[in-house]
Amino acid sequence: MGGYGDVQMIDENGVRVDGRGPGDLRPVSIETGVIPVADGSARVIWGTNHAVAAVYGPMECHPRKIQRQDRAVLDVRYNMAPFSTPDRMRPGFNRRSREISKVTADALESVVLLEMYPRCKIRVEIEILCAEAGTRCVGLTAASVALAHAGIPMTDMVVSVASGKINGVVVCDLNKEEDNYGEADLPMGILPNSGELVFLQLDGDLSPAEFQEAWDYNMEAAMVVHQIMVDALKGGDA
Amino acid sequence: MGGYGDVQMIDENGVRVDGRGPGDLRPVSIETGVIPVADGSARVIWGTNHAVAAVYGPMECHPRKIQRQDRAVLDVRYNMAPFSTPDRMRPGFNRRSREISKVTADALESVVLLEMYPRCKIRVEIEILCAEAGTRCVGLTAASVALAHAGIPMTDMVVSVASGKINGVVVCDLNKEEDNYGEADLPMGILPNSGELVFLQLDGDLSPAEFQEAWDYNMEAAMVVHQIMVDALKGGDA
Amino acid sequence: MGGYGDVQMIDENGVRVDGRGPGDLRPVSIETGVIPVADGSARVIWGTNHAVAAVYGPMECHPRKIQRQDRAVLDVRYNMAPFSTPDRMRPGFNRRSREISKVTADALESVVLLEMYPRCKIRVEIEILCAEAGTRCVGLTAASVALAHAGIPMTDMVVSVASGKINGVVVCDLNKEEDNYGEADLPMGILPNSGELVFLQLDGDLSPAEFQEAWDYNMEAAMVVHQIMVDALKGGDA
Amino acid sequence: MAIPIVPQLLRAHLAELAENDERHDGRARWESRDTELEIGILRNAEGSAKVRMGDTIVYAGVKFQIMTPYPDRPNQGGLMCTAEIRPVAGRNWEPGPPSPESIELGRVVDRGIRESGCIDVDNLCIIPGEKAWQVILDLFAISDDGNLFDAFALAGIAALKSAMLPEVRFEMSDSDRPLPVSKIPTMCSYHKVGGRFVYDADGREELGGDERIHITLGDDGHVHSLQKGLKGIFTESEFSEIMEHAQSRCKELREMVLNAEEAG
Amino acid sequence: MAIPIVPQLLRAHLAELAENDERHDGRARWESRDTELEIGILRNAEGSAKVRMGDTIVYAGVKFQIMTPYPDRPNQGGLMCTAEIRPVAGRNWEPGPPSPESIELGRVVDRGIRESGCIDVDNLCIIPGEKAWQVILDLFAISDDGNLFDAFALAGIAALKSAMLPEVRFEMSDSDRPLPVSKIPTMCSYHKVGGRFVYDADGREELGGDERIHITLGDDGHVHSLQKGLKGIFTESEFSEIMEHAQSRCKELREMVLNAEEAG
Amino acid sequence: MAIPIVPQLLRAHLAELAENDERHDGRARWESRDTELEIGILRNAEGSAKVRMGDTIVYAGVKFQIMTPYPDRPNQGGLMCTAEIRPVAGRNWEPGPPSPESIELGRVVDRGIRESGCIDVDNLCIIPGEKAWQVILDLFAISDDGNLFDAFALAGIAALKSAMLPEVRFEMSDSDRPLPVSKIPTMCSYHKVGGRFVYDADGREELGGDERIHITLGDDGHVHSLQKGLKGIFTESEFSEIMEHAQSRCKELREMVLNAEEAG
Repeated sequence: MGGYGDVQMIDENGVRVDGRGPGDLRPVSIETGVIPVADGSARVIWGTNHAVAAVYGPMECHPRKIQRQDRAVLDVRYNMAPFSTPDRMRPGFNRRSREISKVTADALESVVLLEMYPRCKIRVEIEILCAEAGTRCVGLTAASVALAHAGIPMTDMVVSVASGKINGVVVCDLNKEEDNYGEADLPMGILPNSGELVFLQLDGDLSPAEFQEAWDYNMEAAMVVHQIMVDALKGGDA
Repeated sequence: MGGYGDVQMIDENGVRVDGRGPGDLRPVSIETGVIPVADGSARVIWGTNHAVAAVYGPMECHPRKIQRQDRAVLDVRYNMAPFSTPDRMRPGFNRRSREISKVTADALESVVLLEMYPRCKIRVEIEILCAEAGTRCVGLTAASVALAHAGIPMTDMVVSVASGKINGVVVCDLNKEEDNYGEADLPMGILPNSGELVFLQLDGDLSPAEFQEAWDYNMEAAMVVHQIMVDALKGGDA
Repeated sequence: MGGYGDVQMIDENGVRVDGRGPGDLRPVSIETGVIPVADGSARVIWGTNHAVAAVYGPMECHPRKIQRQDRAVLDVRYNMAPFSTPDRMRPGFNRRSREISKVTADALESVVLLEMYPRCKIRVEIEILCAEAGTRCVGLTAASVALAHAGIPMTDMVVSVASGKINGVVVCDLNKEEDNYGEADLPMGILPNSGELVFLQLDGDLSPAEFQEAWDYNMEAAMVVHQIMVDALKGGDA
Repeated sequence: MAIPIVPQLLRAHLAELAENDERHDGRARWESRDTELEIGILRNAEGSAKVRMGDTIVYAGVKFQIMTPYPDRPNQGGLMCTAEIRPVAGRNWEPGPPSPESIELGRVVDRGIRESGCIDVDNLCIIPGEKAWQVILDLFAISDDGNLFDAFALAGIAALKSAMLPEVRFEMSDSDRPLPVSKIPTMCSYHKVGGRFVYDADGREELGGDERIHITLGDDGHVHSLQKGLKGIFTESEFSEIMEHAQSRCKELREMVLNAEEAG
Repeated sequence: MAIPIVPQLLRAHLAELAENDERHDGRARWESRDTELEIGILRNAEGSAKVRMGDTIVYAGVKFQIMTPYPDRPNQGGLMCTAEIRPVAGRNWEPGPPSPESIELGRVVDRGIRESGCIDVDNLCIIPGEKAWQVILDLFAISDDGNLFDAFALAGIAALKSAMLPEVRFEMSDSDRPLPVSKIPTMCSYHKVGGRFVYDADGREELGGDERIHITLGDDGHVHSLQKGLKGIFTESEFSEIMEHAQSRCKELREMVLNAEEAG
Repeated sequence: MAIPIVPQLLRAHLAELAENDERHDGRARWESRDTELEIGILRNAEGSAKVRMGDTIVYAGVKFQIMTPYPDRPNQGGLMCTAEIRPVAGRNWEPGPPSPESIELGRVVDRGIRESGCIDVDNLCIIPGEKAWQVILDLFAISDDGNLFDAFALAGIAALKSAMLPEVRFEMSDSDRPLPVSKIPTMCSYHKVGGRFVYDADGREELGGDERIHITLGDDGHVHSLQKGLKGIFTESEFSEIMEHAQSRCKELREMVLNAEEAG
């Protein structure tokens, strides 16, 4: 977190720079089938974030040495397009992308029934085309929808959202400015049917009480986003 | 093309900076057997360009995964030595070298009878020791001779030459200065026995009529260079 | 060698900056078993040099393609920790580390009975935690002790030490300042039981007579260090 | 891209179709797939375009950086063009360093734009010898069903045409101004399938075909860039035939760029 | 790290132990291994620490460089944290570029230290806009028997706490001064083994376990960093239980840092 | 270089020859192959040389760049030496990052030249503290039939000796001047083949041999660089014997450099 305490981002009435109240989510819309050559795909527009995800597989797993006898390998990549950020991003994997790819894979492996496809590989590709805070959550959500769209069996979908703290106030679903200048960021990956978690990070400074408040905002928001995911999957392809 | 229109490179009588007329080729000389440890090799001196090419194989193809059941794999590399240019070149493959290696391989694969050597590899190595415009043509020509010298069967040899445009005049076989400041560059890879093409690029600006003129220069020059190649192969090793 | 001839590093009585005489070794102490998860390990404190070495194996050799039918493969790495030098060292292998890894491997392969473990791999890892001249010698010595500690059979241990020349005087076991500003550095890897060599380098300027003198210093110092190695192996683990 | 081991059946099938002057998806030899162009769809890019040609979908984004002019060209800015085909775009695209195919792709598109002179680099100077704009055009495929070359070239010039120099963000002015783009070079690509060249090959035709030829033409029909790719031999008359088609199709593509509208 | 093919037997064994509330080395569920902390042991580092937790041994070293402050923060120095797990540290660690595991390790430890604000970067400015100190914390494992996260975090903050700004070596003063470290963030890591979370898992428990959770707490019990790693699902009540343990254990670790003594 | 699996027969054959004091190509133990040196053959290099020793052929090229002197040595230029053995040079050399063999090769040749002090780096200063010449010596093998070390060292010093500082091209003067090279260090390499050291081993002897020793001697017979490479054990008396040969052979090589003539 940037932690510039002196940028005012919420007024005395609890109105945030983009007009939302503390507990409000940004607008979220989801489409499936946006990548025709993929086995499953989804686009998530979340505020001005724009992410697409493609799923390929189950398919033969090579190189052989990464094959697993008892289950499929889940190969997940998160990437930001060079034009996705105000300052151009140099193409190529960096440490941040690698870490996000790993935690995203860890979250998805917790729900995908990999044992059903021994010796196979399932590829999940997440591309951020426009980034405006919370891209790891947007990407993980898009990947969940794409997996469902590809017909890959899962125990539940993962919904991911990040709440945090700005000017000492706990708020839901940080936007770019709040993420840059706020005091804490708590992204979570939630199973909407059980309320259990498969993904959790935190950066910043939260007292135990603030932590609980942010946690609860994430839980509520997850239910809202989950409904949008379900509707998109019912609605047929783009 | 650099496209500095104001550098005068040809006078009113059609005499170029190095004394040639518009349709004249630079002096070309070719030797075979210049790399004793190779299965075939050639040196081409073309103006002050200096290129050597070595051929190794047909040999066992490893790693296995690049092996082809029905034909040999042709592995072609074009490289410039660090001291080959006025400003030193940093060693290592760059995007330009990779692209030239690829188009050279594409050209040679069109003539080498790869089906005669299933599961094998043939390596073609082109090294530019001194560069003075047209090195991709010089390298491709040298590689053709080296393949013939190694006894690799081909449907025809490839002769490569680049004509272009300077100060609005179409000329044959651009030299360094003409390449830097000229307005177009048209390298072609020609099969001398049929007049067919296996390699073609163009950079710059040519009207349809100028394009035809440059094309014709290349065809004529190819016949001249072809004779020098044939003589070198008949003449015995260096 | 830096070769700043004007830094005075030895006085008229032959006393060096750290108080040693020309033929004196720095204090050396050795411990075994310092890396509990390794099959064999050693720590060498030599002056203020601090090196640890670990041995893993004999173990299965993969990737397969580096396996040898008739003997074990010895995989040796020398590395300096980023905080080992006054100016921080960037992590990652560099050309110097690669060369030292290679000459260290060459020296150890000369004594380890690799034929006893066909198709296996033995890994030797040398880490310099604090560097003060002669780290390649300290590392090679530590590796010898770690191999013995792991019970890997050898024809002899290797003892390594570097003598050199400062202000025109040949001295034993260069320290950091002497290494930086001295005129020559002669590291050797000696088999203490036969006086034979498995490792030899030299940088700088030594007349034939000076060369002999430095050689003799190394031979004498090797006998002293060898005794410390033997005592450490007898003494039980840290 | 990993090489499929046995496209032999596909080759045979395509050759049979070619004999009857047919293509596997019913198109005529010189017919393109449905082609859509949208501009202005990526908020963080200073210029952007999305092209859909059948099931091939690509994006182009323009970003700007401040550069120091080269000592020998103190009054010029720069243009850089990169093409990425990430594994999202298809089953056979793999992660890792750029493949020879994607390097060739980027370089061929780059040359077509650069050699046409459509970007006047003298116009990008801010302070001679000190500061100039560098234009960065990033081409990004998300769905590859063949002919990425033409899709990239079309998206690329459309994104440039719609780009705004971000003078506000860089605190140089209180309004942004359009990037001056003086010409609209467009590219047509031809693939030899079943022994004859066709226009706008799709993924199956690329897989079962031979060499390809890429032609970039300028506003006046001048040739700015040519590239022959892949193994294969062609004759002068084959080349004349595709050049003739390119002369008319490139004009249509130019109109499409000129008429492109901002996304809602 | 290469993935062992069959830890199934180990998993089963650990699950059986867990049913009886036991661990394979006799520890209680929330019990740590013997933990030793030494500081000041590496002569060429400006601050250093060695931590031993059972058979896990790590070093931390602090170095300083001069940096140019970022234009938007002219009065601030910087902090950089790297973690290396070289092949010396265990049979399964391999040479090569950093693995995803080691990247995650470095980033999690880095965030805990950074987000606590323990290093006052404003204090590192030398000449505003021109020169500032960059603090580099390098974490280096030589023996990995599990829970490198906690070992690195403990060694890291202890090394920073003991570090001296090398003002003599950089010819800025005639004596060095301590790096100001205002807080002592500490980390506790929990691993799900046999279906329940345990504290300070060792190598075998990591191999036969599921997900892990890393918690970094500050002096006042505030949360500065969280990370869930590996495949696995956990409930809110599981999380509450480990958070409660972390609140008390982090205090003990903080005391250990405050009481650390220089090596002979 | 890929390692040939079975050079055992070759080793046995070479050992048999060694017992009769013979070599496989008929040479005596201390005899070199035919050695040719040409200088000035590469137009774009500021100094160049080609060496042929039997079927081993290498080039050396000298280029110059402007560098900023290091702060602690404001009056000095620099010397950089690289060695490349590209796959053109033999069946077993593969593309990719430099192998440990080629790194060792470059570093050993570099040290011999550098440590002899033959390039007076103080002489390369242009403006103290601001500009100095950096000499770059690139060694490039096109045919490897053994003993690249000696071929590179010979070509390297000859290329340096023939190099001209390009003061015209860098607009610093209206004529170029020779690079001052005050000494001629030369290298002799010995390979243990069939149990005894021989001079100038060829490719087959390298393949079927053991350790090698490289000796660089200066004008006055002083030792400037030594390197033992590969697995193998040697005695003090073996070393004395090759050092004695090197003392005489290095003088001959020095004469060859001094008498080298420009290529037609």
